[in-house]
Amino acid sequence: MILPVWNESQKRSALILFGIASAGAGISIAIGEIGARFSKIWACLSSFALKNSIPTALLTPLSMIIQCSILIGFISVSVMFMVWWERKVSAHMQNRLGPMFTGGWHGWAQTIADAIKLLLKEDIIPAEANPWVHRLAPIVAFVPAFLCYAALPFGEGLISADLDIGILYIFAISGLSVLGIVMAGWGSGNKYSLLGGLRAAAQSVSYEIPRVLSVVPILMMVGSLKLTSIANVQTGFWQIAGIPVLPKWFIFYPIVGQIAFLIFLISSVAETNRTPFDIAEAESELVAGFHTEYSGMKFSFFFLAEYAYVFLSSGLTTVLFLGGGSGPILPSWSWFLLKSFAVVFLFLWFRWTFPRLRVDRLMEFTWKFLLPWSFVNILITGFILLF
Amino acid sequence: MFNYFKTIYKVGKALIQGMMVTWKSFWQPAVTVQFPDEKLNTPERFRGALTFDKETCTACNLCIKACPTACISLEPAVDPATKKRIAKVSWYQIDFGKCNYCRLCEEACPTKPIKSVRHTHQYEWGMLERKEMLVKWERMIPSTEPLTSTNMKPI
Amino acid sequence: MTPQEIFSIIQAQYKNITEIPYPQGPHAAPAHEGKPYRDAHLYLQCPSELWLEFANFLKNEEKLSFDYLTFVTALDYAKINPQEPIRIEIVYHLYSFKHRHTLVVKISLNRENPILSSVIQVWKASDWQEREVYDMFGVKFEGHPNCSRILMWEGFPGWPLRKDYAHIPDRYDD
Amino acid sequence: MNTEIVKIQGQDSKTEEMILNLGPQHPSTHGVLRVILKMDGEVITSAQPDVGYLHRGTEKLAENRTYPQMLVISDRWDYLAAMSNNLVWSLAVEKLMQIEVPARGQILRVIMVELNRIASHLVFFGTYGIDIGAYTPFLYAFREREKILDLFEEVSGARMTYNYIRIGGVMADLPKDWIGRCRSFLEWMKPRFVEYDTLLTENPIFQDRTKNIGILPQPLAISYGISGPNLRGSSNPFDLRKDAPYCLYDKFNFSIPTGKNGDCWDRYWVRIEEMKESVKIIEQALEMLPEGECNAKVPRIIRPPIGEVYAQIEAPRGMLGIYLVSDGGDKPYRVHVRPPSFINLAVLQEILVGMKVADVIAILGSIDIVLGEVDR
Repeated sequence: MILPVWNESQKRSALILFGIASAGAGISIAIGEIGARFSKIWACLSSFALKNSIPTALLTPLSMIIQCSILIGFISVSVMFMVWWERKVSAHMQNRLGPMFTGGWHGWAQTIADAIKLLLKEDIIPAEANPWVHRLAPIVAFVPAFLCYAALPFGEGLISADLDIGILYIFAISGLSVLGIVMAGWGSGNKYSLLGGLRAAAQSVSYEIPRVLSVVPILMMVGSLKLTSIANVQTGFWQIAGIPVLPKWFIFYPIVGQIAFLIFLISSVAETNRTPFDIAEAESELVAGFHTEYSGMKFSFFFLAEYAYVFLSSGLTTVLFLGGGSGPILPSWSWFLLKSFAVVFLFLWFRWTFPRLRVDRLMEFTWKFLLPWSFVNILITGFILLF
Repeated sequence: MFNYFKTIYKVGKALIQGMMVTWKSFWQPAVTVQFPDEKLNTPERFRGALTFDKETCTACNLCIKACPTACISLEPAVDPATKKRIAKVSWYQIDFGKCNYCRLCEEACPTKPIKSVRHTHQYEWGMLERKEMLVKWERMIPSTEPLTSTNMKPI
Repeated sequence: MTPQEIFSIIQAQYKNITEIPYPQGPHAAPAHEGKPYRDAHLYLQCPSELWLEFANFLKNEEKLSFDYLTFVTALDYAKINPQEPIRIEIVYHLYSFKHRHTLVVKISLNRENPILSSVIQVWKASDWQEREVYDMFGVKFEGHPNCSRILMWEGFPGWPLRKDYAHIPDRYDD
Repeated sequence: MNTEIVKIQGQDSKTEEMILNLGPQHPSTHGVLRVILKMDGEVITSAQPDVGYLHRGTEKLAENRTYPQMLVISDRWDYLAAMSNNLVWSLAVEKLMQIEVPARGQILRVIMVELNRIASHLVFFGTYGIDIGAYTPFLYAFREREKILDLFEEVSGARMTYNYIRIGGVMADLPKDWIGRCRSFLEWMKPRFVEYDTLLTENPIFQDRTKNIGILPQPLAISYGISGPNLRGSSNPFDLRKDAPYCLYDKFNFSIPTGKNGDCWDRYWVRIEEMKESVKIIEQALEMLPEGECNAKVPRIIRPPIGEVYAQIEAPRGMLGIYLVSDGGDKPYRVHVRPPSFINLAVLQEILVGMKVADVIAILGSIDIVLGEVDR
């Protein structure tokens, strides 16, 4: 691929991009050590408390508060970045520039400006709407996303709640977000959002099953639901005559890995209501689907929820299939971020290339194609595990 | 059974090809012109806002007859001494709220070599009230300093 | 098929459908010295009560098979000149895909309460176009499912395209 | 939720039927069109388009405008293909006055109308992508359309309302190296068609959304008076450029693409193929552009003789016709515009019944209407 001839501004921005990437790598190595002690917060806190006799009862809430604030900080920063990144990626895919003015180089502060704008916007509750359902819907849509981040391993030792039923917990809690969307649909009292809400409910329910079933072969191989143990199984490399050929990621398992990866990817795209499955807020049919009547802060909550789920799904894909956190030089958590943002780029790429499926074709696709194939996948893993 | 897998393969290949198109244009330089900083140059025949040259106009009313939306109005000048109409114009007004920018007035204007009502290359023009759309050129005979239009910058 | 052949087939069937002659020389109006012009198709004048039956005949007749209604429009001859009688004229322009020939049928109605039978059963294209003629000229079409205004809003007073239509000044006239 | 409870005849169980207003402010009705949909769940039971929001009364305006002034009004009918509107008005008046336009003027007109057809079909391609959910084709289509509009800006001075084709010829001859730029545009356009085909035409999701949806059988299309790409989509190769050639179209060889079973995909495919044919026509026209005068001798005040004329051309949306009656004065006595979009839209109320909401948008988009022409 010959390098396309770039004009002056492209060369300058490529240089700046390279600078930021190398600075980021340098800082990450420096912080790496502090990060490693993330899960040992409990231990260093208790040693600190013992020294100057703070009552131990105070410790658990304190460490929880610290971990929650770190997680909230991470989610909001990553969502801010992803919103800006989506606008830039979609712009360049369509031969245009995307935000360029706010905040200097390539409009990096665009999302912050949007967030402030949304905060200042008036919060309208339509007359027909049922006020309480209308107000609660964004909260119910966003909170499960935030809960699931607790069980996501960001790297060795970087997990705030290392549950041994990690996957089950994440799938169960993320299923709750559908409730928020249906409440938003019915709550805003307008026909379009009602249609959008009902469609979203039908879609999420029917895509939950193939998503869970596609993960079953991995559980069969690893033998435990613990996310960290799944990640650890995938460290190391397959050697053929001593040369490390392929990393031991699940995606490279002969047939099983690829099928499971594809089904999981497709159904998590559908789970987060993104094209080609975004029938819930289909611009051309239902104006804006379930969040037509939302404005100001409530709308930004829905926006936040959507991108939080996108990062959650791509984080899960990294942990389950791409060996989250295992990699040669860089510390584990920067590997995790790199892989997750690669999968997020895949989500964005889908969105700006594919048209939208019709409602009943979408249901048919899941019940008649994804589901049977995930059963077949489990069957094949069964055979492989026998021999 | 065989063509079941063939369709899956065809569908997959077509989807991937579609993604290659967006991937290729992801690396191509963008086509947008950042308007306030970079501006496209308007071609020679560009039909921008109208301008009027009050010295050469002979008040022959041809442009009023040619205009489809009748947005031009003028009044011929009267020589104060002899009280007879002279081939000059006393005031000339264009209502830009109705103007279609269709160039029929410029084609109808008989003045040589430069037409007295013609299109300029100016397209950046905003106004706050409807009154500002009525642009009036006055040509008082006794006054000395040249009068330009009320709000129109001389081009 | 040439206009004469079409006319002979029609003449065999319907006696009182006459052919409209080529327009004569300049009337009182200061016409351009050029000869009056008309397209080289067959122009027929049809009485209004015979029109629905004639339309079915035009469509189903094997040799004619006018299956395509190009357009329907109306003209208001209120005061053009002494020769033209005062009337509203409905123009049907027909085309046949099979024989590739065209035909124009004109029907005159009086201006007080023009009524004509609708040909929506024969050509569905006339559905909206007849509603537009009603909207603009006030010609009532019997047998039309909902002969209501299509371009103007329901409460619009008067028939805009009639020559004697006086515009009632509203808030848009500055 | 105030859904009107409408009983469906012959059904004892009380089923609620939702009345949904699609438009007039709706992202995918291509302008101010309102369709009143009666729906049972997601399936449409009856659809009734409501037009007239953009009615400017061109036929009334025509009664007190001279013949050249009407050209300016004709730009505003189908504002995506203003050259075709100018052409049909000039052809009608020239037929009435029996004026013969020199060959160079006619070939210039063919080039401009075909370029305008590509620009209009590009807008269709872009907005149809958005209707089905893909946003990127819209940006690619408008990147190409900008190049065409720059060509028009150089030749006529305006980007949308050209007023370029005049009675008796064209406004002015081509600027210096316009032909070179036009050729480079054609070279740029050819590989773009390959890109469009991979992006949308062969995209399985797009085909799944448009194949066998909104099937328009040929007899129904003929009885509704459908014309243009919609009629050719239902396998009837009727194209005025071939059947009733005007302005030297018989000198070019180009083929007429026709669809097989008249569904949304066929109508879409016919328009994409038509763009490729138009590129061929423009190339041949640029080669055979003769030298010499491009305008006929036309009197300053145009007073056509008494009589009536019906001129029609193949506009991008169908058969655009002008029925002009003149009483010898300098203003037309009666003008009727045969608007292809207005007549094509009427078939909506029949093929929408039984479809889903998502298909309503796909079918409405595939008929490709422009509200400026529907309401005149």
